[in-house]
Amino acid sequence: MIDFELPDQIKQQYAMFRQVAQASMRPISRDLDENEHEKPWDFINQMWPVIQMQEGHELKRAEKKAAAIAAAEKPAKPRKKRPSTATLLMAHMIEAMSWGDAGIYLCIPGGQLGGEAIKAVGTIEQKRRFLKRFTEGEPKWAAMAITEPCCGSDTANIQATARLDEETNEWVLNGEKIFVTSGLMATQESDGFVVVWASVDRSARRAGIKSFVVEAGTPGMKVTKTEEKLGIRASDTVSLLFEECRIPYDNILGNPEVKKEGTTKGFKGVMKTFDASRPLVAASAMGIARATIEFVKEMLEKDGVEIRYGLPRHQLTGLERDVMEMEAQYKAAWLLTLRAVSMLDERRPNAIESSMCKAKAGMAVTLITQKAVEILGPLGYSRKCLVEKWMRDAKINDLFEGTGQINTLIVARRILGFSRRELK
Amino acid sequence: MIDFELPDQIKQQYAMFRQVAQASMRPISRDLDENEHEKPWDFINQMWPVIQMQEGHELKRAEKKAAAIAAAEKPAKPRKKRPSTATLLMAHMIEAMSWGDAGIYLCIPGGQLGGEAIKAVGTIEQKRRFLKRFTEGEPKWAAMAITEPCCGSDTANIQATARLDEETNEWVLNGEKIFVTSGLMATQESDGFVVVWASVDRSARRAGIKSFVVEAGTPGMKVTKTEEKLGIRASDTVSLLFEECRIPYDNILGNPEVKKEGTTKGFKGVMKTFDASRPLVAASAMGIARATIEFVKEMLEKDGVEIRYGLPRHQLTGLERDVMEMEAQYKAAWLLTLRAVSMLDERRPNAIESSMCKAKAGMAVTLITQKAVEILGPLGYSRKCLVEKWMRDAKINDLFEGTGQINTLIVARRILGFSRRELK
Amino acid sequence: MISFEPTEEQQMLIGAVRRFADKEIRPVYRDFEEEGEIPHSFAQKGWELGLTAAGIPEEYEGFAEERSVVTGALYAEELAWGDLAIAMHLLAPGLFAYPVLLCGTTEQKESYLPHFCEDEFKSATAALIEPTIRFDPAALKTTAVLDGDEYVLNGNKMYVPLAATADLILVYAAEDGATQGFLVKGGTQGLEVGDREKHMGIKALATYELSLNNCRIPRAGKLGGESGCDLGQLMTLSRIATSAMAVGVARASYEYALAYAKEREAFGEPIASRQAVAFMLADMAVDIDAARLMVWEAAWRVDQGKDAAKEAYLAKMFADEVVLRVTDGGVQVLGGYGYIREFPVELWLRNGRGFAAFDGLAMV
Amino acid sequence: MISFEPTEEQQMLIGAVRRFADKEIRPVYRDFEEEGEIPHSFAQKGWELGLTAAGIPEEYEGFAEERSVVTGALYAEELAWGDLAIAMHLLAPGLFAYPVLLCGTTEQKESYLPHFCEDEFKSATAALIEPTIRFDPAALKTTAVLDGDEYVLNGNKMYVPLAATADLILVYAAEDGATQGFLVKGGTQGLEVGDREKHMGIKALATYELSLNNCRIPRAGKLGGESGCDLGQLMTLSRIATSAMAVGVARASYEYALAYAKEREAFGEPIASRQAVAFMLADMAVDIDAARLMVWEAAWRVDQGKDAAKEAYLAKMFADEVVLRVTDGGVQVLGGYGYIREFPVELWLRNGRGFAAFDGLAMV
Repeated sequence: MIDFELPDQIKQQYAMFRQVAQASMRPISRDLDENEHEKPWDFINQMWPVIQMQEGHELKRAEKKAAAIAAAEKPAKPRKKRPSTATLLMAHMIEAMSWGDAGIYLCIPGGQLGGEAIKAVGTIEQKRRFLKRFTEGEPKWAAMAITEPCCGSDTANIQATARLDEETNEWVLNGEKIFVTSGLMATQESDGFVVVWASVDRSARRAGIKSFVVEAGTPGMKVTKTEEKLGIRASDTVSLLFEECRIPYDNILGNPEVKKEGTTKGFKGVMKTFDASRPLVAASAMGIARATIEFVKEMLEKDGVEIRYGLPRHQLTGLERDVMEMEAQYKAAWLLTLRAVSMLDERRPNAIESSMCKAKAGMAVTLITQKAVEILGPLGYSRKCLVEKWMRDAKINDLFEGTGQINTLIVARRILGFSRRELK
Repeated sequence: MIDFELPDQIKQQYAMFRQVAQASMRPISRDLDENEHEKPWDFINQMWPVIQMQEGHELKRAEKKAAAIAAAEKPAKPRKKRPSTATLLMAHMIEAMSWGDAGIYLCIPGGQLGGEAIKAVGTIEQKRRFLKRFTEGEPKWAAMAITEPCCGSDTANIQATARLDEETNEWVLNGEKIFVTSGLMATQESDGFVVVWASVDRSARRAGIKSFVVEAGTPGMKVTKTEEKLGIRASDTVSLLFEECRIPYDNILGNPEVKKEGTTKGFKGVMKTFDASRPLVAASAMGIARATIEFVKEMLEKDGVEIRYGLPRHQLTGLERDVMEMEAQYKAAWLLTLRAVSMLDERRPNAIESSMCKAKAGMAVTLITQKAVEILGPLGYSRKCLVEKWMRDAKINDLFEGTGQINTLIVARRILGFSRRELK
Repeated sequence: MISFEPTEEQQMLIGAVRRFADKEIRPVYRDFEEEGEIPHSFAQKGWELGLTAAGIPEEYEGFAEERSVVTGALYAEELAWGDLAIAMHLLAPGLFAYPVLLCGTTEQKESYLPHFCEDEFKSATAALIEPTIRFDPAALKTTAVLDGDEYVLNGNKMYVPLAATADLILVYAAEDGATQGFLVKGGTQGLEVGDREKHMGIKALATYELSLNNCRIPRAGKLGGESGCDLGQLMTLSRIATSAMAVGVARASYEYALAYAKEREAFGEPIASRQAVAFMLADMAVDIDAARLMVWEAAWRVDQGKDAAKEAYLAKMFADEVVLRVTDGGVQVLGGYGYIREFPVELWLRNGRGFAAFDGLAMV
Repeated sequence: MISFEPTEEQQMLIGAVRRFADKEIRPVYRDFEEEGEIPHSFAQKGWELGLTAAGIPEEYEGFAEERSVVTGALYAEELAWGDLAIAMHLLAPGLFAYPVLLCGTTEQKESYLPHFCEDEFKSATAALIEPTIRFDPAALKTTAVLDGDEYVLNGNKMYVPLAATADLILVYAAEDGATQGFLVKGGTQGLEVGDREKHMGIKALATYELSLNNCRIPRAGKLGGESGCDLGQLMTLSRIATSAMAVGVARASYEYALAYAKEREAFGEPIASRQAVAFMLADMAVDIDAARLMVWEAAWRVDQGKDAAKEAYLAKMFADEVVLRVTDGGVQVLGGYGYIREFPVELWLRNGRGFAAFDGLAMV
């Protein structure tokens, strides 16, 4: 049945997340924007136990499942037919945190994208080895290193290499990665790790691309640059250089075998993680969008401006139309996001819906935040309010995990049933 | 000096055109829309003497120039340095006529695009032979046949052929043309002619394409279809079929020689006529746009709505913003059009400016007329007002002489300095 | 629990309506459009889908176990995908029936609703719009004045679908400045059906001017009796219905343009292989899906008994824009062919532009 | 006679300003932005272009044979192409000088204008904007009350460029509800320069809060004397100046993105070979040209003595949109690189967004 009711449990947790966002993120938001390379340590330490619990819980489940398989049983089927709500909860968590501060949200320790990759394709040994750290000790981070200077969206053209040294049974990584979110925290400031995409056989193109786990402090890996950015300044974005960086053979994720040229199944598997992560990026965008709309409406209300829904369009003021347009765009993007998220929970393929919501959310939050600065005028442009910051933070959503253009391209290919060759 | 003052002479003529439009076009506008295949004969007969005078004047000038050349003199240099204002006048004439009715404007007899082609590259003999008819007798039309069913914008791929029969020294045309504006009037309802693009050597691609004059009533040419259209219904748009259609050798325009593959200079020459005609299409769009804006403002004024320029944006009503947006779009497109037109008069290359104004004008008039229907609501949608008709008429401007997309593509190639191969 | 899947029952209904749209409407709609008429026999065929009765509870002889606006939105999209004029014709009886169902007194419900559950097409309609720019349903110029035991109606209406054949017309008029509905029988003295109207689009739908000259109806004919009706709630339902139809029209144009762009070649490859065209299609797809979800959410809120005024309003605002952009894009994708009436996209553009031009012409 | 060619004289001036923008501004603007300061020596170098004096007639020691707003629009675009903050800094003295020139009494002109024609940078400015959302220059909260032979000014201002160093400040205040200008010397008692402000963009430009607490100035300090000033005319000039600067900022971003898109390769060819990118660039080019022509027309009307209020207003409305769309597009073309401060496009987006957020911060 078509239904827009959030489960009560998520409602409650969402309310809690919002409280955290209000109490622990908003008050430090401006400060961390002005002091680009500082970290919100209080907030990190506050969140760490929560993350530890979550990660511990997930690891236990993975162990149980592995044990069942080892005992030659099938993994216990979920008892209820009810689909999972894990992604739905995650999306709401991210939305609430980004409502607080999208940059600080990205500082939350834990596995993040790097961890997701291991959870998705890692063996139980790998899960133990890499994920246990998130259940104990000091806060730790993981990161994902994909993009290279040569090629933004052209991931098939990755030039970093992983050579197998058969003598030592080690992979030797060489190459440069850019735009690694939390790369500093993952590789230098904590005992984390980074998942690196590299090619074991460049002649095989897409099929040769594998991912590897590189632990913090591994010799041969270094942070060469920390970017200064337009927004989300609390989060670090770094360049990583790999020079004869040696890692154990078992740090490769998934099948090490290179399928022959033309079959890109392995690569497609990797791309699938984007189908899962794009709606979450969209959810982050929506958090910023909602923060902005709420603030604008509050300011206008204080100034005596009422937004009158239901009037004939010709009776609306320009400001009313602006606010309604912001709300409609917000609603459109959020519902598309919920749809992509719920398909993930239902384990239905959502490649098209995932790119749709990402493209729409990036566009919507850009429009909403830019319009907000205009509406609030001189105050909107001033660093006294957070609106100008939200406009800067928001823009990342139209750029990372595929620009709006790339996501539109993916949607286009899917609705047309066209290959990359047919629609470049 | 940067100057926006229209010469007095054009101002006067423009005022006259507007009067004609008001008195002779507006009253029959709705009728000719409702009765699609009828022609505005009173209007045609009213305009015919004006056209005869103009065409006679131009032919005389051509004769003079030819005589001077024949006498081995150089053609007399224009005595004054002042650039011509012929195109500027033409653009204002078209704007005023289209303000009256864009469909009826297209019914005006005379050489139109077909005549322009002959004026641009025809020999003096050809001019005499083909253009004299526009100075005498009954109203006559000329048309231009380029597009084919196979290939809309892909003019290089034209499949119609012209074969030289060396025995009879005749060209033999075969092929089908669609979207021929005034094709019915030019080939069937008057002693006019049509200029047909056909290939003398399909292997030579662009270089093989030549244009040929086919007189009305030539055996082997027939009108196979008269389109029923969204708008500009007073103007006929037909399909022409050429089956072993024989025309004299001398009916070829320009050099009959096929330059070798790769040199497309001849073709480029042909494409240049578009640089001249696009700003005039833009001018027609602007006439519709102005009609629409004037009508909307008048209706709003009657209804007590004032448009207050100069207020802070947050104080404007939604309707005020709508009207101002319409006006700004109009102004933007019109100034771009004037620029392209004035470059033509100054004989400066205007390929980029010409496509710019066409793309912008098509987009602007679409936006303006569609918005007008919305603003006027139920009345705007009713066939009691002309606004809904203007919206339908307007759309042609975003489609013919290159869709908005094609014109944008041309602008893109020009600003990037990219060939067709580099930017498909 | 959040879900985007219609129930099985709804899927069956959509399936049936979609088949009707595809097999029955699509073969004839262009002829109806050019002829400006929908034959009674066709309307009867559509009536047999039972869409109006599907929204009327069993106690009034309908077959709604539980009335659902979501269901209404679902079939409105499908019908409009087939053709907007036909959809509006088939749904016109709902313009009378649903306000009675929602706001009517028990007597009104009992006396009118069973008619809509009979086998024969019940020609009924409503008269809301008035001939003015800047029309406002909450500030009507048509007036209703109580005179003894009768209401006296005066004023001019336009865009009244099926007025010439309607047995029942719900006339909206201002009573003491507030908009109220009045149940008027066709042929009542003082109710004059004027000229058949001519529009840019939906030419197959017969709409009329209507004038009320001291048209008297019994006091009991006021919708909802003494307490009257809730215009806001009715507008919400109207907005949901029209937005759903806007989505249907947009989808029609999008699907046609998509297929065309894959098939039509230029420069040696399908025109869809050009990003300019492909991106236009992708944007259409995203906007259509978003608009549909907004309509669903508003409809779902109504079904849940939640206030849906804002959601329906924003959904309509968004859908009005989407249907225009998409149908305009459909014409652009077809280029010159988009301009000739042999191809359907020009019709969808004309119909698409109607949505923002007026409101209140459908109800689910 | 319609023409789009600047005069030879104008072309020489543009050439000089363009060279200054390219050779002097571009090498340093990003440093100034990050440091939040424009050194006095740099302002002095810019001053030597003589732009302010170029608009002041010879009788007041300037070198304008014929003052031309078109010329002003031309150089404002070039300066802003170099950098918006620097452009606003260099043009700030005009915020004082030009209103005096246009509306001042003979005494005011004679006593103030020659200062702006001297060799040293003359730090002067105007205080118009007030700390409120929905700011309206025609309804100021700052008041001016005549008390004997003095005006008493009270109120709060923000976005006052160079306030801390300005010798002369034109303070706009409401006298009996109408906006008037008041010529205030820096350091006058009751005039308090507040905090240096922090904005999203134009960080190199020093702007300040300003408060007026019973700030008294002689009665003769009212701009234009008894008859006051024409706020509409001043806003028209301001709109022309800011729109011209918007065009300059947009052009900067467009040119950068164009060059980047031709050079940067992805999937084996320049990204500009993709229609999605190429069309974005083409639209930018069209919009920038259109905006410029609209600015020119408004400026030309002023020079011709025609009313230009509507033209300037529409030009600004259009340019505000264009500069946002273009600078946002610039970031999109660069993708991830667009987000990092090593590349200039993010700065242009921040600056670009400022135009619609406020008005009245420049004058030509």
